[in-house]
Amino acid sequence: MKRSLPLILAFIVGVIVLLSEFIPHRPFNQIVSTLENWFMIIAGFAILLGQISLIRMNANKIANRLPDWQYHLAGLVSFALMLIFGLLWGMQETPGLLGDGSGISAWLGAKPFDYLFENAYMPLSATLFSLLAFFIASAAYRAFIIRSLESNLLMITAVIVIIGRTSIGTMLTGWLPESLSFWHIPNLADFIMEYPNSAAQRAILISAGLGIVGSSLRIILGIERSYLGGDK
Amino acid sequence: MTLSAVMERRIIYTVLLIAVALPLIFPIGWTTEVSEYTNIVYRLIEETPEDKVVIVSFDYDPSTMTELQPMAEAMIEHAFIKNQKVIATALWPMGVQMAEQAFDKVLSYYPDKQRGIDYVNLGYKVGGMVTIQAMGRSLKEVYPSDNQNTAFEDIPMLQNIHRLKDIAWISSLSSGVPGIKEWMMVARDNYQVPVTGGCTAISAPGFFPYVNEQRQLYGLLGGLKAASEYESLIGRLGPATTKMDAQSIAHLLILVFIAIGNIKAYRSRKGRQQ
Amino acid sequence: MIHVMQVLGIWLAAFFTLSIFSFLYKDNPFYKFSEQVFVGLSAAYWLVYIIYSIMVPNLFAKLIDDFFGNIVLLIPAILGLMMLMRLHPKTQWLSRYPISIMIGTTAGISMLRYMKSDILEQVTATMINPFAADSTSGIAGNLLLIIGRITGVYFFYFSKKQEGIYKVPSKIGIWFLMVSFGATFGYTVMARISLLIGRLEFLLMDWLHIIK
Amino acid sequence: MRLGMVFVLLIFSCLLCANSFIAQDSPWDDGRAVDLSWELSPMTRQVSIQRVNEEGLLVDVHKSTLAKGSFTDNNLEANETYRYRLTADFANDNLVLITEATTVEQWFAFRKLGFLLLLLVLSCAILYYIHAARKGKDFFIRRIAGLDSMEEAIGRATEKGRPILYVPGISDLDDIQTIASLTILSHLAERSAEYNTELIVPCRFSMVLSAAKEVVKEAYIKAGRPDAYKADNVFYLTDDQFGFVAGIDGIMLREKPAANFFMGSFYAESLILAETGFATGAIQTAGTAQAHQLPFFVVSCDYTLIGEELFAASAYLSKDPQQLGSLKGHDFGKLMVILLIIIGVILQILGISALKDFIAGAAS
Repeated sequence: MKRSLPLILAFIVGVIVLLSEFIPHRPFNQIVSTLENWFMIIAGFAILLGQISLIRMNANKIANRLPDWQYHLAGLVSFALMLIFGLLWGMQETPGLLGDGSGISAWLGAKPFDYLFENAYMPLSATLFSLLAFFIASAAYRAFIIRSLESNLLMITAVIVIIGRTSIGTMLTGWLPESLSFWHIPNLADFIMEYPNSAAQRAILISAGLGIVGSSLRIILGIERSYLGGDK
Repeated sequence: MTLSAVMERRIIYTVLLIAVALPLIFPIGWTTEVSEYTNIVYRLIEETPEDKVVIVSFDYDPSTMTELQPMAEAMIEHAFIKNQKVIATALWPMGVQMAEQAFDKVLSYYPDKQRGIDYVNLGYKVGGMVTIQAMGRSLKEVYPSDNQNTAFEDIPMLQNIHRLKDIAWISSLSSGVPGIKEWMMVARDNYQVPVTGGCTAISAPGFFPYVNEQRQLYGLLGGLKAASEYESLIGRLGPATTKMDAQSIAHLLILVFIAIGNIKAYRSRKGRQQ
Repeated sequence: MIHVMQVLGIWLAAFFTLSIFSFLYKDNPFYKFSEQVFVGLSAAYWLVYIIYSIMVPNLFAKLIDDFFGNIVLLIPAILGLMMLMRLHPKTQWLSRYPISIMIGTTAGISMLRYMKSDILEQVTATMINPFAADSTSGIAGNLLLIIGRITGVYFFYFSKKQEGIYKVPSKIGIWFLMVSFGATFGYTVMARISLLIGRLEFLLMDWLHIIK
Repeated sequence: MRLGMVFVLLIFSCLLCANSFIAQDSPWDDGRAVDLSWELSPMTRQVSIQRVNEEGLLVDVHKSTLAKGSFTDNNLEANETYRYRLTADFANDNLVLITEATTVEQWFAFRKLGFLLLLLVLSCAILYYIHAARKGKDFFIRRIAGLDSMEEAIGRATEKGRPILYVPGISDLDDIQTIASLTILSHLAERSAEYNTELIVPCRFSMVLSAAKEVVKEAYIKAGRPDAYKADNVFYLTDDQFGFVAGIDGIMLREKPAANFFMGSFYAESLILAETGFATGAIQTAGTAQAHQLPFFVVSCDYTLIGEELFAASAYLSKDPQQLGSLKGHDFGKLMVILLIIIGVILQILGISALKDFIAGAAS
């Protein structure tokens, strides 16, 4: 019972969603948005699970003085600060438990939560994201090597598109006559993006789509149940 | 000489960092081929007579500032060069600050331009398309005052401006909805005011079809590259050009890395064969 | 005071920016500190964000406003509480109900969405007359589009050993995949460099005032 | 001269044709839209359409400058009658036309018939093959290179006494890729339990955390090593995309896992993970159906499961007849797609677009 009832539930919900696509009549037409709304609410409760896991893990490391425990303490403190600030004075236009905190905003220039967001969270996030600029360079250096036909194709198209995207491409082949304009590097890059690239991308989409349709079908029918734990 | 993989990576990172930072500090000003889309925008502003009043709408927030702010600055500067008077509006709440920043920047080149006479910031209004529709009937009703709380009728440059029809051109710098499309659908299609503008490189392909025979959009600046083209047209070595320089250098550098990687691989293969 | 706090904020942001960059050299105390602060701050950020933007408007405000009119919202609320029962080993099994409902929903929606937009729409987008293009390069492109898609899909055909004649289309499929990977890689370089430019602008302009 | 004649004729015939304004219930929908269409004299300068609301007032719904056009009025109530008024301005006078329509709520979206049929064909094929596999029919699957590495990776980790890192993507449970990833995780956890190698699973979402814990625990029980299961090795980091990545980077640098697995849905962070992992010298296997991120995995990882290979993986690993059958069903789908494309292209060349329209109508 503990096992089969969840599977039956998944089946019923799945079938209702499928039906609702083809039945425009009430109540079916509202079902999907209702379920999506429920999904958000359930996930909203569930986020606490993660936070508790996070606190427990960090507390554990600190209590047992595991290596680097000081940093985990810093993490826990920043978690607590951000949470308390958010709950007490709210974020942006939303007031918190203590109202809008106009006094503290006047002193800080923003709500404490927003101040931390702006000056700590944002730069951390943006800088981590910007590491990609370095990694894309090191990956290109290492991987774009003439080896086999496949890796050559990878490298050559990458080089053409890299050149074609900036003014360098225009400078290099701008002198080509009109009749050869196809070979002008920016044009060539556009051609690659538009045809062979999109052909392969779509092929990936189509086959992965089939995989997703098949997996979904197996889930609805209760054949695929590993998400509940175990295989069988 | 062989370097460890760790050292190699560190060299790559350092060189890239310097290569991107240098052109930002010491701009080069590489000129690019100007696309037709940019040229159309330029000609529209260039050919508008003096003393006409125009609208630049700031329909974005800081997340797309890198691309759109240089466009705003360049367009305002161009309007100032041609002695046109600029109204700033915003369909996005954060657009008001973006407009203030853009004016501050351009005023540093043209200190004699005055608020109320040469430019005004009317601020943000909620509602998107409906608001534009209402501006078509009466600007004053939508904006009883500017963002400094000066009443509409007390602003000298707005004395003869009543509705959208009195505006020479509208430029929307747009990173989503509401934005350039809404301006086009109402101001251009209903009131026949030329609408132009700019958007991010990612969304540009979706708007290019509107730059057609009917001039639904009067040209379009798509992304940083177009912004740098525009700067070169008005002869300003501005932020978009320096950023584009940094881009070009970084691209070149990556090509150099690929070449070095191949030379290294070729050598080690040869070494193994021997 | 505001001014002092703003300057402090910029220095804080600069400190975190440099700490993350330092990771490129090697792991170090600054990165370790920033990493943990980042994890902590962001976890709390999303918790607060979800409380204010989902839980309050979609659930609590509605229930407080009109309890009986929104009584159906008690269902997700109860399911959400059942999720939390995981915390206790004895009641852990209860969380299977909300999970299975959510996965059932997901499966239904994905099945429809992917069938529609990733299969049918892509198939119809390929049903073109390749010779209708007005230039030679257009016709060549259209032919490539069709061949690439067919061989690309065939590459993923699992129930045949790819030997002899069956290897040919699959090989062509790989070529297309490789061209596409190279193109996507090259196309992304610009966007990634922009991110770095953004950070350097912050450091050089807002923090150090080297550029105006 | 000829052109002039044609023009005069054209104007004449248009003057003859009556101005028309038609409102009709939008077919096969939830009864909340009305299709309006009009055809007026070419002299028309402006057309404006208004709807009569429940208080009897006129509300603007559409404006146009076209003499012939159509518009769909959305967001109405089902099973109600709506009255519309069209005002056309001509050069020197104007015209008012009035019409009405009743919205009808339907029980079947007929235009999606093609969609339904193809979905049914595909589902039946998958079910048929699953059934056949259950009956004991043996299906062949070709080698998937990325998966042969799994044993190698676990072996290497065991040898070095270092852990294995498994990242189940950065999407929540509402992405089928995450679920496919959990299925692969279940096999990997079982193997690592057998080899007694530590397995670290950081999760971005609480729901994924819940499911992953369950999956890993079951796998250890199945391998007969429930004592080796460490609950703290499956943990949550943060809901934030880059915060999560920062955390994983830290783990890779400090725990130095000998093998990294990135399976599931990944976005921009794919390259940050793969390059950091490469720098720590781990043997790396990635798999995603996110077409835009594949290049970065292909370039930086030792093995990559491309697109559908991610979904085929669990069938390949488990040799479970039901999953093999399902995979065979997907292959049937691929043949169907290839065939449809070929027929569609041939028909298009011949100038027939019926098949395309039938499927496209279904997809709209």
